[in-house]
Amino acid sequence: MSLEELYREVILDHYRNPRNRAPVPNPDAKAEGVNPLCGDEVTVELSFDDGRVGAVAVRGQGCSISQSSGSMMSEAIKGRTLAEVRDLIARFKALMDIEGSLELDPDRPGAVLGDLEALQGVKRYPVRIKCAALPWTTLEQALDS
Amino acid sequence: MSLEELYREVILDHYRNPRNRAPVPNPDAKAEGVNPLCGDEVTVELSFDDGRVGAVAVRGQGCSISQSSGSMMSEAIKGRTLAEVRDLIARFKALMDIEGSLELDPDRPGAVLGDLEALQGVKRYPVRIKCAALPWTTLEQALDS
Amino acid sequence: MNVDLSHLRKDFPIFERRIGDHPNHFLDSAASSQKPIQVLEAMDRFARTNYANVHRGAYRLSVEATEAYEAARRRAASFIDASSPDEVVLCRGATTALNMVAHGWGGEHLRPGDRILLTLMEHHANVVPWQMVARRTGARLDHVPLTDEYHLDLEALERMLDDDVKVVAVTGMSNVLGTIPPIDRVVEAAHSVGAVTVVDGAQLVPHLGVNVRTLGADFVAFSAHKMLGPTGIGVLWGKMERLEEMEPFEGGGEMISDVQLHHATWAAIPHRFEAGTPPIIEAVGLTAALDYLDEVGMDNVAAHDRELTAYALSRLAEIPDVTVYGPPTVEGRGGVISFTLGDVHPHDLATILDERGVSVRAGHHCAKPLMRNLGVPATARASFYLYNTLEDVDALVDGLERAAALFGT
Amino acid sequence: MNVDLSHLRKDFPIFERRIGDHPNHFLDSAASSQKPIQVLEAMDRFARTNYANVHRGAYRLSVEATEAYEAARRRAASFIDASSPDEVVLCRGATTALNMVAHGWGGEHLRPGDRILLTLMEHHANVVPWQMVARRTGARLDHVPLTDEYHLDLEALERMLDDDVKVVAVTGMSNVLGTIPPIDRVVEAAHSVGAVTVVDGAQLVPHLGVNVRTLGADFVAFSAHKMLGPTGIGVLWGKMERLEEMEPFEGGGEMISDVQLHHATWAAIPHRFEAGTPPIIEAVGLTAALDYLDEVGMDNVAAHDRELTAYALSRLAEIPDVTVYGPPTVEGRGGVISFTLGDVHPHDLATILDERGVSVRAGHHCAKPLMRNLGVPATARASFYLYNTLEDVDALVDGLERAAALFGT
Ligand SMILES: Cc1ncc(COP(=O)(O)O)c(C=O)c1O
Ligand SMILES: Cc1ncc(COP(=O)(O)O)c(C=O)c1O
Repeated sequence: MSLEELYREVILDHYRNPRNRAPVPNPDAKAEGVNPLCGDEVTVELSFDDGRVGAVAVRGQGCSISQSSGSMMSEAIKGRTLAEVRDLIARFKALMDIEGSLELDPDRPGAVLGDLEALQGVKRYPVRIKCAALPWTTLEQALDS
Repeated sequence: MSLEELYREVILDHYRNPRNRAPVPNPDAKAEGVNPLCGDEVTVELSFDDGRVGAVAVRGQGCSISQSSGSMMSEAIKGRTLAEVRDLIARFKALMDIEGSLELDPDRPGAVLGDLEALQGVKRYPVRIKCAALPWTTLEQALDS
Repeated sequence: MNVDLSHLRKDFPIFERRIGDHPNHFLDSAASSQKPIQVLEAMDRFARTNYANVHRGAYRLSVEATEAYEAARRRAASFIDASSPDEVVLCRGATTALNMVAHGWGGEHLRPGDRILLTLMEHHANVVPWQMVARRTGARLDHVPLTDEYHLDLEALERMLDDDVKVVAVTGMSNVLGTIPPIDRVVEAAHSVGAVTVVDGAQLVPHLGVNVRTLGADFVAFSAHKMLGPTGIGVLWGKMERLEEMEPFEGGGEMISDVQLHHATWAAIPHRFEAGTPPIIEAVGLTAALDYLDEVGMDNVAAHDRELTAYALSRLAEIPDVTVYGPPTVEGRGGVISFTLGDVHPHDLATILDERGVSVRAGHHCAKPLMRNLGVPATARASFYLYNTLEDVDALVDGLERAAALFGT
Repeated sequence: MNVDLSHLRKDFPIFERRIGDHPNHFLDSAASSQKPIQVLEAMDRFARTNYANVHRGAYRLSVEATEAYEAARRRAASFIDASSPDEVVLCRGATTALNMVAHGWGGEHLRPGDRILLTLMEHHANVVPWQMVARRTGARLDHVPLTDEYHLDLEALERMLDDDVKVVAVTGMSNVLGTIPPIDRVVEAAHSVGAVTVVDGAQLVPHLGVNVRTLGADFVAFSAHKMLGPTGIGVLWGKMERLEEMEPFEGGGEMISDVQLHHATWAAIPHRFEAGTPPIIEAVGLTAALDYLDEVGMDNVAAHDRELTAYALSRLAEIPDVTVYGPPTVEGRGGVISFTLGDVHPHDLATILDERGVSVRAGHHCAKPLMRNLGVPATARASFYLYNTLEDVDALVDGLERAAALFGT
């Protein structure tokens, strides 16, 4: 595993051209997350449409890992049901080997990680896992609130 | 040097039967001293009579060393001139090897330490030197005030 | 002895040192304990191979140091059975921990007319901060008395409790008398009037351990240096809901979430209470000390203390002029024995005992209100820990006999 | 290099460790320095042979420990040329020292309408305590700006001074910019309106030393861990007349002269400010660290810093996308270099550099007001100390080139 594996092109692309930054008017769910250790910030806004994620906005500032993770997350959850979003969060945590990840049922219908798999290079850099996870924990907060 | 040298009979005698404890009415000089490290306390009161120490009181509570030193001091300074008292203080400090002791002129007329020589056993117990010195530093304070 | 811990002594390098011609009979662990090689080596190794400042470091030395520091928090949490490591604030020691509570919680919540209950046997660390806060807030201090046998007078406590009492701050074990008050009953009584309970665990935790969950108190403070650990580190444990009510005592780096020119917001708990560079190397020592204690088993530590105490109480009773200040039996008392010998001043006693390799403390033991109540300006104090033996007690008794002879008591 | 200190590197065990496949290019001494064997061994030896709690011990272990502790005070006093060891308060570190002044002096003497002047480049440790005290007392905070070249704007300072200014609190050297303000002129200006000057010496003292007598300031704070010493100990120096005006921040044992039930009187200075068991083993480490620095010579330390800084500034200028935040030359700046590389986030930089054994810090460096002023949320920061070499700088530059390639800046 090398730095090239960490800083894959897709990550740098999402870092430099983050998707879905436009604010969501009257969001149904919203949360702000900060990584107190490095100061990275992420804001997540969502609105639901017929039980599925309609509009989504992820904005913030921080390293390529936290920001690309947020951008990829915003794409991955669009159009998903709440159950699918929860499933995605669990899958992402499992990818990152985060303690307390759910046991995933491979047969359970759910979203696939897609691009997000590119983040698995982060696992070798434990201090950066929190960066990758920040948008996801913020999303969880938004859903729980 | 043994403990017998430290706890000489004359010291224990002064500890148990301290001299000159009766308060001096309207003292010309007075000071209270505390050894912050052990809590020993000494109060010194003096009145002068014709340039000489008339009445003197030394009271306090603490270990045999501080209390006997005070008691012996009270006897040694009675009837002395101010200069003689200062000389005695210097001699006592020299006996205790206290830093900054005056160079003593052996020909200079002054008081002799007498009984106080019994305290020289204290020198081997550095932490106790402060005990022996407490009445003397309190006396100095009284004279300076 | 039923609990033989004598094999542990070899872990403590200080006992290789002789005091003059005598073995090192160290009997002052209530002031501070000695350190086993396991603790010293853990710190030394860490400083040689993993040291860096913690937090905000993305490089591996700093990640390792942060991990070691946070491991100490988790280790302390498990040692006292806290619900979460977030309830463990690492700080300089018990004194700072108690100041944090008094100023940070008391300073925020006490109002004129509120009452703070202390006991008559508190260490200055659990007295002076409350005096400072009482002065600042207009709250009043009251002191729960002791029984004739030096136990906490629980009935008096109950009589003194009313709705104005907002804080009950009590020692888990007196560093003068050895008295171990029934904290569970104190907590129950205090909570019945809605008072917050603060336990000074400086002596309790090293000698009996503590289970903060079953104890039920709101805050517990203790120091590493009295429990085989290094100087410079200690713990404030608080219930999360109480910590949330507490303001930071110190401001600085690492305790903030944001700092504007005129205003700052606080970091999450517990970081909010840990301004500046924390005791990093010391945290590694704390972990090693708690590992060591758990390896021995706190039950064994307590049983060993108890045996030495029972033996010492019986041997001291043989010396005619000895007066012991503290409960007469090992019931409700720990391994701290304060005493006087006739009219021999405790300082003189300490010097005479030191000549035989016996280290005891002499003075007011930072408990002046208690000393005044006992009517003595000072006592000598022998205290035990897991490395002490019956021989240490024998040496103490021999030394006292010598002192009695010297002074002709 | 003119000042070759490369022979010192062998005194630091951490450099025996490789970072992955690379030598250990530790460039984060501004956060905390590494420790030489002399410091580690002094502490270890003391803990093994002389350890006991200090003060009130009449037995020899305690006398030895007290002597070692007080020797650290005298050593610190001589290192900074204090008029008396009594002006040296040993405490947990710079953060605690600054809190002691802000709360203990400021909290007592500031009134509504009084002004506190800080600079825009202060570390949170010299910001947040003043914010807390300002809120408590009704005093106002103002911030002296910087010039375009990141020096302190002295003219602005002079304009901002008036009779309402009671405190001027300024860093001796910025931990972000490396800026070293002319403290003598700040002090002179502050004293002309009767303001008390507080110098955050956390970076200044380790790198340039300080002579508190010629400096003329009222208070200076610094930490041992940034100057080869252990964590958990630092110094507050204060002019005796200022210390006399200061209230204790913490209450507890050893800081009192007497404790009654409702009232206590304070011990003499400096003990009044040292509640509880102090950092005893750490004090021994502090003495060894100051001995080490004086042996090397603070002039050599400063000259070495300067050379590495000059070299690093010139090498960084070779990399197209690097922006350095701080004075452009070594005039009035020390060995701390903050920078960014194109749009590569400093955290990513730190990770990439770490892969080559180069440790730099990334973030806001506990100086959020400054970062906001600089218009960057974070920078990477390399900082030097006596064990660093030109090779460390080269490794940094190589790593940055690699980062530029990876990110295609
Ligand atoms: C300029 C400055 N002031 C204060 C501090 C705080 O020092 P400490 O964390 O040792 O209390 C630091 C250290 O980060 C610093 O660089
Ligand atoms: C009962 C008690 N409380 C508090 C303290 C203060 O602990 P420290 O000096 O470690 O802050 C002590 C230690 O002397 C103690 O015995």
